[in-house]
Amino acid sequence: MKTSAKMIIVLTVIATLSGGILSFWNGITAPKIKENRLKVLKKAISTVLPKYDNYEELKLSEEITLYIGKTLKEETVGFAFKAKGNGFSPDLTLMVGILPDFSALTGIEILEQTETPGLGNKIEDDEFREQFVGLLMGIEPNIAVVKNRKPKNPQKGIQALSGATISSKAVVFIIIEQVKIVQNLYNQKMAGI
Amino acid sequence: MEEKVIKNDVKVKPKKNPKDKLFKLDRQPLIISSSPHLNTTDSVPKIMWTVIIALLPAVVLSIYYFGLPALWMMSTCVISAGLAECLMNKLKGEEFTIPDGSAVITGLLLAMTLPPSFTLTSAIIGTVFAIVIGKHIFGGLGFNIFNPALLGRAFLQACFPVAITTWTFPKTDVYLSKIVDGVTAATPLGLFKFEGETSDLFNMFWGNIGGSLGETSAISIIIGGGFLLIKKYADWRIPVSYLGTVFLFGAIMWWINPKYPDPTFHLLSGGLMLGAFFMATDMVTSPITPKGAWIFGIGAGILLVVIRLFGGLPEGVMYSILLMNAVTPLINRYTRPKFFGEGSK
Amino acid sequence: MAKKSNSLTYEVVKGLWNENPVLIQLLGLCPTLAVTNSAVNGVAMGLATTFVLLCSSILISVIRKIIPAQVRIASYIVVIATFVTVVDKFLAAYTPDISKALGAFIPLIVVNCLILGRQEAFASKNNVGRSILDGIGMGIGFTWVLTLLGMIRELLGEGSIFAISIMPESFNTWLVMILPPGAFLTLGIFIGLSNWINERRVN
Amino acid sequence: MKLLSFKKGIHPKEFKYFTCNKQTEVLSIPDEVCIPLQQHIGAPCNPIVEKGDEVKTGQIIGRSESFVSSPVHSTVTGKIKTIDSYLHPAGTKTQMIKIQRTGDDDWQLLDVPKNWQLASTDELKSIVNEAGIVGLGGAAFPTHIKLAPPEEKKIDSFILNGCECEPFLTSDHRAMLEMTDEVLDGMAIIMKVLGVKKGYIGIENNKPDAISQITRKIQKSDYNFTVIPLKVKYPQGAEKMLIEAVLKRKVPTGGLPMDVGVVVNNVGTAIAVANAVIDGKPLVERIVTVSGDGVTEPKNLMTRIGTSFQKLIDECGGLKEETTTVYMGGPMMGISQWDLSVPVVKATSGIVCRTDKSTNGTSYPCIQCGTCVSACPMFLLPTKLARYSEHKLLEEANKTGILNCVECGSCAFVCPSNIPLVQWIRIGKLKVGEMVRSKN
Repeated sequence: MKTSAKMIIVLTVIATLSGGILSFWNGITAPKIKENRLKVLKKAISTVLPKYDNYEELKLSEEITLYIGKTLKEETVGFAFKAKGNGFSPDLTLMVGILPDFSALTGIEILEQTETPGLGNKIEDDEFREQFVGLLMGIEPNIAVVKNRKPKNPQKGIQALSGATISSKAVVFIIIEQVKIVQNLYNQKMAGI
Repeated sequence: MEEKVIKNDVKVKPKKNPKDKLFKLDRQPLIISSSPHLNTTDSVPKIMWTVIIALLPAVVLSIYYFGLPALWMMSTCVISAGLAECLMNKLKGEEFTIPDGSAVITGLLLAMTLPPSFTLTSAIIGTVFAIVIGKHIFGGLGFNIFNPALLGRAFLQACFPVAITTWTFPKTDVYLSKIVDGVTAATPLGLFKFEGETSDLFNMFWGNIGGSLGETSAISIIIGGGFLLIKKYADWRIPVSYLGTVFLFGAIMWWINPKYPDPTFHLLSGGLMLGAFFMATDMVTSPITPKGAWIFGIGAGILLVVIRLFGGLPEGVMYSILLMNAVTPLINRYTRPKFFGEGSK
Repeated sequence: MAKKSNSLTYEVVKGLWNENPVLIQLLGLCPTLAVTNSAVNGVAMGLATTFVLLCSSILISVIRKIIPAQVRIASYIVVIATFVTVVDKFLAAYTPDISKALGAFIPLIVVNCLILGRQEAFASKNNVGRSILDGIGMGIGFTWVLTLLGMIRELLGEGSIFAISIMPESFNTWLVMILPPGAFLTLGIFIGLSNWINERRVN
Repeated sequence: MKLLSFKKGIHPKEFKYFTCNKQTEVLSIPDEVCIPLQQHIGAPCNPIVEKGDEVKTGQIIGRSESFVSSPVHSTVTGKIKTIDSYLHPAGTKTQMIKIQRTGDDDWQLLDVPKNWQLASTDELKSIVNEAGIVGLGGAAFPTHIKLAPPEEKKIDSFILNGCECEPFLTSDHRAMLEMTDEVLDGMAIIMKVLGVKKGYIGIENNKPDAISQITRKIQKSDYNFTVIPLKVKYPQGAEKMLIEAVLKRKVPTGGLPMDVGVVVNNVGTAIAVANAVIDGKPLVERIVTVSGDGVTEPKNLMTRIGTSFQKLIDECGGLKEETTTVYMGGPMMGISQWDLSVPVVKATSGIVCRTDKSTNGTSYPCIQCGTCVSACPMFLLPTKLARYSEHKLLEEANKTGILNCVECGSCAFVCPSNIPLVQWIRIGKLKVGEMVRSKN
């Protein structure tokens, strides 16, 4: 009886102390962590959209938030949104920038990826990402992913990374899929208003 | 000390130890040995060097198709394999084992699996890995679980995945003029997997295609492999079951869905021929029981087709054999032949 | 305590080689294999672990006499988890890049058997002073192995050490070294070498 | 026609040409013989003579009360010189009786019925026992025991073993050619004792003259034996292999030929039986092949038991200078000799002298080639068994069937790595045998 009482007391004390320390520490670090996240987000948006002065957030659904880039004259220069999907490994998250009429991409940025280092993770390289600037989306986008050579029409094709065809295709696939979803949601939202 | 006592306890009478001679007055002493007093003329070096001879047609043809770079590649691998072998012998304080020929085979086979444009320094890394890690760390000849050449190749594949899948066309290639930059080409398997193009079976048979040094020409491998089978230095069951399974399984898949390549294409493409005749039949890493050999070949065949058709890689010979290597001890264990008279009456 | 006690210096030194957590005790191999794809990650992981190890050792050594034996593991885990969370938050707040690179492995320090092992085997049986020395020694032992592993893997896999380019431009990086198999290979060779050296020392 | 045989096995070079066409010569009776008291499997005999006793040729000088044993006879007429332990060709020192010859043969013959065909089975069996007949193929198992299978084992076939699959040896070959009548009579006697109707004679196809000679004689006689030419293959002469080849029956593991209703005897044994039952002569002599490139003039010699190897070799012109090895028996299972004073025993089928130096090259590690597996006639995994034996993994070895090994040496013969496989297995067999016995 005595030992079990002691057990309860000791564990309670330790757990309470631990909780106290953690809540204190969280208070110090939480704002900083939030700031870091925001910084990353801002940087990603600025990378994928053409020059803008500030952006607005528009929540399209639980998961998707549209970042609308605007100039000082309230002119919309493009939309940016996060696109999630699976690459060669799971959990590939992109930031996709697109013209307000959803006709062509304005740029992409890789937010999170666990692709193979040295192969698939080269999707982060500027050289690969810049191919997506100006890529035509249209209603039924038809983007060719070719190996070992430049695509014939740079607005309709992507050169796959050598040794990482699957990762390259995955990026294209995620973009096509997510753009369609976002476009539908956006149109619904606009029509609804 | 304990160890030594045990050793002496069960020591076999040395076959020919001069110290065991017992002297009889009028003539040289007779030698005592335990029966049998006869031996075949086969020996490990003889087997190994025969394998090397069997590889020569493929070597000659690859030099014909790819020119001097092929020769440099093969000599680099063979020499570095030899040096690595010497180094390990020295470190382990054992006799030099170059004459048994196993290191040369490893070097040569590894070179055969590399694309002709592969850099020589990288090839050396692979060869050293094959000999040091693939063979000697496991205990040297006879103790390695995996085929050292394939292990070396697997290491290179993991290290330099791009370089090792960049092929040049044979210099005599009829399509050469169509290639814009003339540097890279795809293997028939790669073309099929990623572009959906088939290649000419005739060219594949003679080796007039892109690919690694030893995997292009089916005919040269068949000649050398056939020689090995006739000499009985390779278990015929393994190539037969391996190629047979690939053909059958490939045919079934082709029949189910004609978008898959036809079985002949499977047989002639990639390193299958080289793998079936020279790698899968590696004595050290393949089962010793006849039934085991069938299982080994069939397993490798199924793995190969699965990797080729459903995997991320265009080619699956290397992994199919390595995976079967890994289960070889298990196969040996469960395929023990029935003893003579076991279960009768 | 009937146990014969080592000299104070030895409590620190033993962790470096003789009782090295990774090479000899083979503890904490999961983070060792997972995060050593670059030297920086190795150092960060090593230091984070050292911090947790040291703090938990001190605390547990202090309160060792009041913890009933039945709940000691639970108590240790709570203590360790607290310090791990502190480190995790710290890294996320001040060095977001490293935090991102180490990912889930920082929270996983909680279940690093090295830390729990040292509490169980050492801190719960020794006084605070010795526990500190032990924690420092083990921590440094862990850190140097991880750092060296990270350096070698980074050098071969990326041609650099601590992100400083070392290898000539023409060097073909060995991709496998920054992949998990490279960790297994390098660690295997490490352990093999240390065994070889120890064997030669004995003979 | 496809020749019958067993599965697996090997094809060593035969070397029979040294002596296969040479008429057997009778070796002059030696002045001194040395007769081991144990020349058979089973309990050794006790001497029943003393130093200084006069003995006649064929007189029993040692016998044992135990069941598995066989008496030994004096092979000359003379005087007991010593009873002491001397070197046996099996390599150990054993009790032997040394007899000084004092004159020409004065035979002490066995009591035999006038017509064996009318004699009772028990009478014949006791003659075989008294004559000291053992398996002359090399195993030296007392024949009278083989001829008395337990009641519950129904024997329906008898096979006469004329394979002589060991290289070099030709003693059985010559016996079949020169003593065909005795062979057939002996076989008939054995079959009468066993009450068996079906008799087969298995002969390897490399002895076409013996096959045709025996077939001819059978046709002329009343006997109804079947001559079965067999494929030349080692170890065709092993009982189990021979039974499989001839009758397609497999002796169960751990079993004996009688478990499948068969008795197998060697050609030489049949001759000894015929001599004993018809002429009353105990087993005092046998044909010994002295062969090999190490002896000047290879010969087949009719030799008294107890004659020293040296005398036989001298008769054949002596050893060559470069001779390195001498062994009793064939090269596959023969036993090395270092002292040629050892006597010929009942199981001595041949003395082979070699100048060959290539019997053992460099050893390599096992490369798992599986050649031994495809050679083993007992379907074992010799490389594994040898390894288990080497590392004293006796349980494993037992499970993997080490006790089934017949020690034919095929595995060591084919091994390209020159690993002493059968040698390790022999050691393992001994140890596993001990282990199994101690458990029971």
